[in-house]
Order: sequence, then C-alpha cells, then structure tokens
Amino acid sequence: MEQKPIKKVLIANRGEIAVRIMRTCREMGIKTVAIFSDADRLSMHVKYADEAYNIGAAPSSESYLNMDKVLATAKKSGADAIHPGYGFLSENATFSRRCRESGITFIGPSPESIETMGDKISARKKMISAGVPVVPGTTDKVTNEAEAIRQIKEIGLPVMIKASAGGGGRGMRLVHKDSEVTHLLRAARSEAKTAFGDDAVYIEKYVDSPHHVEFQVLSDRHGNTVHLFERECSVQRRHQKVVEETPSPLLTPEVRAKMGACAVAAANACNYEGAGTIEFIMDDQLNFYFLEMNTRLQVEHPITELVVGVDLVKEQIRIAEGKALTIKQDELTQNGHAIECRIIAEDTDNNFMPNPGTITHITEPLGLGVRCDGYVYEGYTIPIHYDSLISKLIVWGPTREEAIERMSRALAEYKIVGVKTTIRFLERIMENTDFRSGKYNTHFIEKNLAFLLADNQENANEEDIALIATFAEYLFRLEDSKKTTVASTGKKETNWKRQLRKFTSRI
Amino acid sequence: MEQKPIKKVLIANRGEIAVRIMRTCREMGIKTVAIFSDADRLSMHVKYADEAYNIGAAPSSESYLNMDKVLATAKKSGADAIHPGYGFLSENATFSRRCRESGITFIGPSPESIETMGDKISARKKMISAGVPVVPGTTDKVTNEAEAIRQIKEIGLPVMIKASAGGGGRGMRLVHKDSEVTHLLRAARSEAKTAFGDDAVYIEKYVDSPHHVEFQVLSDRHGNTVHLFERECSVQRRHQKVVEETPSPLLTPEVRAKMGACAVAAANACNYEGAGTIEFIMDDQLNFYFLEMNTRLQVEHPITELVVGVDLVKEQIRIAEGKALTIKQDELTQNGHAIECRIIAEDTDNNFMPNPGTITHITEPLGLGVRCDGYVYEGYTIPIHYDSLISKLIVWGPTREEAIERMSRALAEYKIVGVKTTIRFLERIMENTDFRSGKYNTHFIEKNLAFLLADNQENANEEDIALIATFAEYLFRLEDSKKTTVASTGKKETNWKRQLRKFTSRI
Amino acid sequence: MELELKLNKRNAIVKEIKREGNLLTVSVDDVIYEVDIVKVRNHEFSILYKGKSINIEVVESKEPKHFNVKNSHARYEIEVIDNEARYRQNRMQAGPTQGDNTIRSPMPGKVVKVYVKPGDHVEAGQPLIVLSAMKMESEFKAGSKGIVREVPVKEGDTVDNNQLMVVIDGEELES
Amino acid sequence: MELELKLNKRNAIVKEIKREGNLLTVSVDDVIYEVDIVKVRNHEFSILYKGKSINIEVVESKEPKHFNVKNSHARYEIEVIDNEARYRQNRMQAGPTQGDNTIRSPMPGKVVKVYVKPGDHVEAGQPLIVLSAMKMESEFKAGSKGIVREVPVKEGDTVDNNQLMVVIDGEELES
Repeated sequence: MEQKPIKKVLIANRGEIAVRIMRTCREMGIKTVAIFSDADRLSMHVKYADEAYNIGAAPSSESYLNMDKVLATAKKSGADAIHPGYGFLSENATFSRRCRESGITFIGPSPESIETMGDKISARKKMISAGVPVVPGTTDKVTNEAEAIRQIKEIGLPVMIKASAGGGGRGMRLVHKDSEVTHLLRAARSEAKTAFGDDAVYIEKYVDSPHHVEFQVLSDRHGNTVHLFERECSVQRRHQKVVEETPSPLLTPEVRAKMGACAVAAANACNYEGAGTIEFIMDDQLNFYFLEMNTRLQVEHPITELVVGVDLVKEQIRIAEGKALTIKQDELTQNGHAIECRIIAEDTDNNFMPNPGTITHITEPLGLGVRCDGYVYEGYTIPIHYDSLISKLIVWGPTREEAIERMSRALAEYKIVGVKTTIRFLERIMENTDFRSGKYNTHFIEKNLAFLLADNQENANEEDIALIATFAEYLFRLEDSKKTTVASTGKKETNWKRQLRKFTSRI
Repeated sequence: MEQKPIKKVLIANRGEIAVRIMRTCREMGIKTVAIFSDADRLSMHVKYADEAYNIGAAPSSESYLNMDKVLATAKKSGADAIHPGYGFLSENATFSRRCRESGITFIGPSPESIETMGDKISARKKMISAGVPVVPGTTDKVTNEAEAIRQIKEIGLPVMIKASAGGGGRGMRLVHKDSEVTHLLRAARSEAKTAFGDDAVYIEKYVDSPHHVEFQVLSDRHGNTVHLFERECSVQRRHQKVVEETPSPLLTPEVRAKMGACAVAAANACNYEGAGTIEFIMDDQLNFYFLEMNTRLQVEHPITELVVGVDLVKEQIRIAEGKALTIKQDELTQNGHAIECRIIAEDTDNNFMPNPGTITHITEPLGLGVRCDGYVYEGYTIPIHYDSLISKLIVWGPTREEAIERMSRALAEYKIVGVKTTIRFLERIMENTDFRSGKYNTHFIEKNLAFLLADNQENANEEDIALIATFAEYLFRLEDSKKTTVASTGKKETNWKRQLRKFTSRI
Repeated sequence: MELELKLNKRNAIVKEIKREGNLLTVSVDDVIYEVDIVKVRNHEFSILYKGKSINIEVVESKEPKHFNVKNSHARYEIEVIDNEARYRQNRMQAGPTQGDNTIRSPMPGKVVKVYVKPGDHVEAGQPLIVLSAMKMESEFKAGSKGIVREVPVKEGDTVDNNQLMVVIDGEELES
Repeated sequence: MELELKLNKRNAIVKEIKREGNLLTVSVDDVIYEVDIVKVRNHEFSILYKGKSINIEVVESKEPKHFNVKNSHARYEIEVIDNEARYRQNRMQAGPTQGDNTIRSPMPGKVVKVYVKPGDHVEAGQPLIVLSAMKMESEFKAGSKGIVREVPVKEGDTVDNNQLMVVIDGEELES
C-alpha cells in the first residue's frame, strides 16, 4: 500500500494539546503550522509552531471550527497533513472527508469509521455483531405495555426506562423493585406522551455504582490492531473526567485480557485506522459493557504513554503515513503506574465556576517521574472563549501507592497565581481514603464532596502565621508607598505598581 | 540485623541536589531539614524543606563544610539521619564517623569504605586483589633505569612516565615509540631530580582516546550488591562532565556484563553500603580499567533512574535504614535510552567564565520524556560562592536517536534570561555528527570546539528580523518613556522600570 | 505599627514589637512570635518560625484590603480593618446594603442573555442575566424584590471580572 | 522613526513605514518587511513574518544601547547608533581609548588577590587582580604598560558585574 511521508502538519487546535502534538512533530523533524483566532495571538501554540496563521474571530465557530479556513490555510502553508487534536473538528466525519478530497492527510480515522461510531444506534449494532457486550436493553423502541414488561423481565432489574423521543430526563424512570415495574412504566409512558406526544420507550439495564474504564487502541491500514491496556476514568464531576489512572485498581488480569480483546474487536468492526479509545461501563462485579468509541486522541492519553512506553502522537503520524505498526501485542506490558490530574481554571469553592484571567505567576512541578503538559505562562491571559483546562499533571511510579505519593508531592509544588484552579481539590482527592484504597466509582466526587472541599487545618498557630504574613504585606506596601510617589502614570506601569498605587491611595 | 526507620532527614547540601533529595523524602513521608548559609536564605532548598536553619556565613568552610554546626543542627532539629548529597561532606570519612558516633544515621557508606576508596594507592591495591583491572603500571616507584625499561616493556607502549614526587606536569613524559624510551625516561628523571630532588618515577599505561564509563552500584548491609548498568560520561570539558548518557553507545553486551561484574566485585571488596559509582577508563578496543570509586550519589544519577526505573535516593534511604535490597540483579534491565545535559551558569563565548547573577526569566521544558532537576526560579540571585550548576535536563526515549531528538526539542524550549548558560552549547552538541554517531571520547569537546561555539545561521532574512526586533524594542521603550515620567524612585521600582529610566535618560 | 485583621469571625490585633533585618517580632493578640520573614516575590513570603519553613501566598482579592492567604494546606480570607473599613462596616450595619442588589460578574465572560431593562419590576430569584465563560453558562438572579435601575451591559458584551451588570433599587437609593 | 543599527560590520538603517496595531511595516536598508510583532514580556518578542513564527529575545547588555538578540538558533549583538553613540565612536577613533586600561569585573565575584597598588608601574600582561566566582578563579592582566592610578577594591571585597577594579594611566589621562 501507498506510503506518504508527512513533512508539515497543520494542527487544527489550540491549548495544551496543540503544543503537545507540536512537541512530537519537532522531535520527528516535521514542520508545524499553527492556526489561531483573534483571541489567541499570544497563545503558546502560536509561539511554539514553525508557522502560524490567523483564521478568524474569537468564537470557535468563526475560527477553529471553520473548515473552509482551516483547509485553505493548510493549502496556503503547504501542509501535507492535519492533526485535529481532541474536541473541535476531531470527530467530524465531514472534515475527515474534506481533507481526503483535498489531498491532505487527516491524522485520524476515515469519515466512514467516524460516522459508524459517532451514531449511538449504529455503533451499538456494530458492537453486538462483533460480539462486544453492550448494556443489555431493547434494540428498538417498545410501544406496548406487555412487551415492555416482558423485556424488563428478560433484562433483569434494575432497569432504566427512557422515553424514545425523550431528552432532558423527562419520561425517564429508574426501576429497582419488581413491585414498581407496572407503576413506573405507566408513569414514564404517560409523561412521555404529555411531553413528546409519543409514549414509546427504550429499556436499558441500569448499571449501579458504575466504573468508567476505557481501552486505548492503535490500528493501521494493514489490518493490525493492538490495544495498549486500560485507563480508569471514574473520578468524574458532571461527566467530566478529573483524575485518570492506569492500571485500573479494579481489573483482574483475566478481565483485562477479555476487555482488551473486545477493544480490538470493536476497532476492527469499524475498519478503524489510527489511535482510538473504547469506553466501557463496568459494575462492581466487573461486568463490562461497550459505552462508546472516541475516534481521536484522548485528553488522558499520557498515562498510557508513561506506562506502556509509546508516544501515541508519533504512532498516529506513522499510521497516517501508511506505515505498519511496529508494536506487537504480545510485546506490550504495563510498567508501573501512572496518574493524571487535570488542572482546570475554576473556582471549586464557588460551584466550580470557570475562572479565566491573567496568570501572574506559575511554578510547574519538576523532578523524577513528573510530566506536565500545559500551555499557560506567566503574563498570559486565558481567554473566555475556550476550554478551562490549563494543564495536565501526569506522574509515573513503580507502584500505585508511590504514584499517589508522587502526585501529592507534585501538586504541592504546583503554584498558579492569578486564576483559581483545581489544584487543591486534586490534592484532597489524593488524600482521600476511598481514592487511596482504589475503591471508587463515578459517584466518588459527589460522595466525598465535603471532604474534597474542606481544608486540611493543622493547628491554631498557622492561623496566626497567616495573620503575620498579611500584616507584613500591609507593612511592606505601606513602606514602599512612602518611598515612592508616582507623578503620572503610563501604560507600561506594571500591574504590581498599579495595584500598589490603588492600594496605598486607599490607606 | 537492626533496622532503624528514618523519620526526619537533614540534607547537608544546597542547590538542585538538596531539592531532589527532599522530593523523594516528601514522597516517602519523611520530614526534611534544610541548612543554609547567609547567602542562601532565599534558596529553593530552604523554601522546599519542612524546617530550615541558618548555619553560618556564605563561604562553604564556614557553613556547609562545618561539621560541628551541621551535627548540632541535626541534634537540635531532631533529625535521625543526614543525607550529604554530592560534594561538600559527602566523601568525608571523618564526617561519616562523627555521624555514627553521634547516633545519627549517615546516608552513605561507612568511614572505613570511604577511606579505603578515597586513597588512590589503597584503592588500586584493593582492586588488584579483587581481580578488577586497573591501568597497567608500576605498583611502587622505580629508581633505576634498567628496571624502568623492563617495566615499560612489560606494560607496553604508549606509557606515561610520571615523577614519583611530582605534580603540575613536571617530570612527566608520554612515550609512544620504542626509539624514544631511553631518551624520554632520562629526560623525565633528570627533570624530576631538578624539580623535586628525587628521580624516582612511576610508569603507567597511557590510554589513548579514552572513554569515561562508570557503573552504578547499590549495596546493602546484608551482603547484597547489584549494579544498575553504566553511564557514558566522555563528554567532558576540563574533566567536568557536560553530557552523560545510558546505555553507552560503545559497549557490547559482553563487555557490559564483564564491567558490571567488576563493579560489583569492587563494591564488595570495600564492604560497601549504599549507592556508589565505579568509574572506568576505556580505550577504543573496549579494554577497561578501574579509575576510582565515588562513594556517594553522582550528579548524573537520574539517567540511570529513567532507564532502570529505580529511585536511587529512595534506595539509599532504605539501605541506610538497614533494609535489604528488594532489587535482584537478574530482574534489572535497561529500558530505552536516557541523556542528561548539565545547564551551567557560564559564558561559553568567553572562555566558559562563570556567570552568577539574577534570573530575570525562566521557562523549563515540559512534556513526554522530559525531566528537569533544577533549583533556580524567576527573581532568584545565584550566589557567587557555590557551584555554577543551575539544573540538569534529563530526557528518556525508546532509542538513542529519539532521546537525542527529544533533548534537542527540550533544550530549544529551555529559556533562561539574566545569566549566561550552556544551553546553546548543549544544543550544538546534540547537532554534532560525532556525538550523533556515538563515536566520541573524552577529547570530544576539544576536537569539536569550533563547531560547538558557532551559531547555526540559516539565512540573511533572519539578521534583518533581529534588527527589526531591536528596532521595535527601541521604539516601544521610547513610546513608553514619553508616556511615563517618574518623579522620584523608591526601592520597589522594578528592574524593568529602572532600566527603562536609565535607558531613556540617555536618549 | 498595629493592625486589626479579621479572619472569619475572629478580629485579631497584630502589633509590631521589634524588627531587625528579616527578623520580625510581633504579637498576635496576646501571643508573641519571632519570625524570619522575607518577601520572595510579589505574592510570596518565606517564613521561618521555630525552625519550620512556611511558604505563604498573599494575594489581594477583588475587595479592597481583603487578602487571600494560602499556606501549603489551608486558605484564609483576611481583611484589614482600618478606619475606612470600620466606617464602611458601621454604614453597612445601619441599613440594608446597596450591594445586595448589585449584580457583578464573578469572572470575565460574555453576556449571552439580558432578561431585564431599566424600569422593570423584579421579584427575588428572578433571572436577570446570563454570562458565558469557557463553554459554561451561568445565570444570575435578583437577590430581592425591586426595580431595575441600570443595566450597563448588553448581549454580546464582554465583561471583566467584577464588572457591574445590573443595579436594582430596593427600598433605599444608592448614596 | 528611523534608526541606525550596527550588527557586526554592518550598519543598517531601519525605517518605520507604517504601523497598525501589531502590524509593522519597516524597511531594513532597501528591503521592505511587513511583520506582525508583539512584545510578549519584557525580553520576548513574537514575530510572524510571511507565516513564519519567530521568537526573539532582546536583552539590553551591560553596554548602554547594546542589545543581545537571540532567535532559536543564532545570537546577535546589535548596537543602536544614535547621536550620542556617534559622538563616542568619533572620540574613540581620535585616540587610544581609556577603556583599554580599565579592568572591570565581567561577572559578580569575590576579590581574592590584589597584586598592585596606586603608583605601581606595570607592564603589559602583568597580573593585577584575581577574582573568584563559583569555585573558579580568574586572573586579570594589564592590557598595556602604565602606572596604576586607582584600585577601588581590596581583597575580600565582593564585586558586582561590570564593577571597576583597576585603572591604569597610559599615555593620556582620562578626560
């Protein structure tokens, strides 16, 4: 089959993932092209790239999501490939197709694979025929009560009844007990009828205390697929992953092998090419069901890289060039343990409100076993338009316990001033007994919220020391203000000076 | 044998190694005590420690080398162990003995081991009896010509003749050819006689184009010793290591196994306990000879950690606690390739003059496979009193080639403003063909100096762009100065403002 | 110097006793502390107290003379109570504060929806405005019943941190 | 604005043609460039030129109006030639510079040895002073024959970067 070496890649993304992709390109001797919106002229990915082009206004729809502009920029710059990162156009079948039609290599799967796995119904049917377990439930909608009750019996309680036409929780009922079946089924159908004018329902097995476990796969166009083991992603808040780790503290070698085989089968079922992730939902008894496939690089891919020793972006590029995988399944092993914490600009004390703003100081953690994939720098203003992920802190350790200790150490070293972040919240997760014991599911944050939001107060002296520091701050500012008189002020005046002046003018 | 858990460690050191040791202590839940001189109140190790005590004036002799003060501080703080790092008191037998006498665990070898390996003659004799090859030569001094000629024949050319009482190069002759032997021997002896009043000489095999290859060992007090493979340290300038890598591009598996066995034998010969390094000199034919043993942690220990997957400081602490090694020789493997570059505050363009000063900006490289062990931060003033090592940049890659590409990428990301550093010089090493081919010895820097000091000029446009940036700098400053008039100045005025004022007052 | 500082419900008096280089002796209420204190950079203090090495971050918050103070495992909000603050406190105790009926942006963002205009009667809990930042939308509601006096922003506007978005007149007018 | 800049042996004229926000059009000698140029922070510029993303560090050196300029793979020393610099240049061409016989510290350090005192006659190459920094000693020698006029440092002193250590009178006195 044809091989087409990639010499210049346009990265159709921004933030940490754009920088992360460029790092690998630079190491491979591949030139990089950044695109940026009006809000991103000073973003790290613009400075990191070999070339950079403005492609429109701040809102994503006018820039990073604008296929015409992205493709035109690729042409203009002579890029022979586009890496979409995650988010934005990464799972857009049309974009993958348009790249192909323009003669530009899309570093990702074919439009057909994206379409198959992007539609939940078609993906579910594919998986069933490939022998991959899916959450037990009705394949088509159910329109009569007797049939519904029969299906519920077959699936087994607990089940979730969902309005076929539904959404937003209406027409949904969770059934735990036999005695509730008829009553709740009627309630659901009646609510569905009122809300959507249609009382057809779906019935699905309800997975109690669910775990989110996903498998990384790599497939080339020569028919080779390998899996690179699992990532445990059950630490979530509002369906957003917060902490990920590998290996999962839950899996046994037998279940791991079975899931890995399923992941490979899933990728093969849609003729997958590139790096992809099969997400599974798992109950406490380690029964697992296919949830969905992400046909792109994941945010949390670095933990796999550290434990398996493979640069996934490099593999993506090699696969897109048409090369065959050099990795063999039976040569892959999980070496040690890795954890990722997502550092997000949000105010955990104020309902996790996003907190964009200017970074006035940043100290990243360093040392043995610590990897930090970020993109903000001192003086950088995080725009309001995009994701609130500032960076990903990833650690490796020979054992899970050592990885947790290392993560605690690294989080303690991580200092960001200017915007509020999740750093302290993540420190509390590392201190939490449920997390440390490895016994947690997707309800973890909800269940432990009070603990996670609380401070770890040591003693009364500390309060006094905090008071003394504040006293000193006030004292030093006062002294400085007496020494300095600013006659007039210009644009160049530093923030510090301006604050000082505002401050002292109030004294 | 007795086990004594360590709960609080005094680190009798400063700079990057103090911080590196504290990181591991923190991960192990061990409290840390810093000591600092008057010049180091704001040094990173003081801020990083749980406790910190001033122990004297800036010169090392009055602080970091003052055993009385170090021991008194250990007592005062309740530390049960002292980690000496490298340099300072780390290879001081008296200090190891005084720790033992004070009931404080010295995290390092016994005074007896330090003494044995610290004296070159006794170390050489120990090695010979342990079957470890040493540089062939006379064991005792030679006082007559016939005997000298006999010895030279036995050792084989080339040899170095050295005045027994000598030093500073006087009474030294390098002999390459048979025809020179008598003539040069007489010259050396005559010069020795004149200079030192003694014409006795030593004769040693001269190792041409030597390589410096060292082996890491770990020994516990239960009689277990393992080696953790080699480090290639031939990139040196004036006997200072500049770049280290592992595995060595030179060794074959057979030679590696032989050297490893010798390293273990060397450690056992002196009843070693702790982490140590056996340094070998090696010629192009892979003949190797014991050079010396460093009875402490090495600066370049991180490359071993990345390739072998062991935290050497953690092992040191476990050994000092009296625990047995859990590492087995036959389970150890070299996984991938690691390189370390030493970032030093010196002016490579000006005869490598040291360059202390204030760090006005620092950006450390991040991402996959990059480790940075440093201690300076923005606003920190590097004191004039101590070592010029700012940080160590260590990368890991699956192959040597990938590690070199990653190092190039990481060095390009590394920005330090305020003091001159070796970063660009190191970038040039990574670009050098001798280095890239792995064919280099200790003459590497000397041989390639012109290349390493030169810039990599791309095209004429770039010169113009540099001119434009300077023009813009001038323009922006001029505009700012017109907007601002500083009536009086106080201490708090930033450097930037002060420079601006100085600058514009000259316009 | 002497300063009154408020930390949660505690009002503490911090008084300077002696100062020599980095060494500062102060009393906090009745307890005397001798600390070695250095300002490392704008926001960062290094303190040595009885040998312990403590790093403290002191950042002024949006509110004047309020400081967000952090050590390695705890956070404090500390307010400087000087004459101006006391005056403000007294005024606030005297009557309902005007601040209750002022909606300010808690973060930079974009105004995506404005539900009210000047002159509108609003009830407590009634949605007034929706702000979007970093792909998340937040709705702001009226704190109490009143009449909308001012809406100095419109849909599509970008607002800064702490920017005034809606003013509602309750019983008393702003002075 | 127009500026004369000296880069090695080249004296280039840089002239502003147009400026609109970040977009700056200049001529460098006869070549016209349109660049998108932003100052990221004190020392760092981000430039986009024909799509290429170029990061340039511009740091003023010890010498007034001399800049150390770096891109990702090359370094330049660039001097601004304005009237003052021209005047200085002319003076320097007129006679031997006083600077040749002045020893300044190239880095901060500690004076460990002073070999001369005011009034001493020295020969070219004669050691004058030894400075120690970071465990390395550097010896400074007389550039030419003369009489020591001033030694404003003594053994044990700590000196700053570029601090005057020895002044030697040659044929002419410092003006």
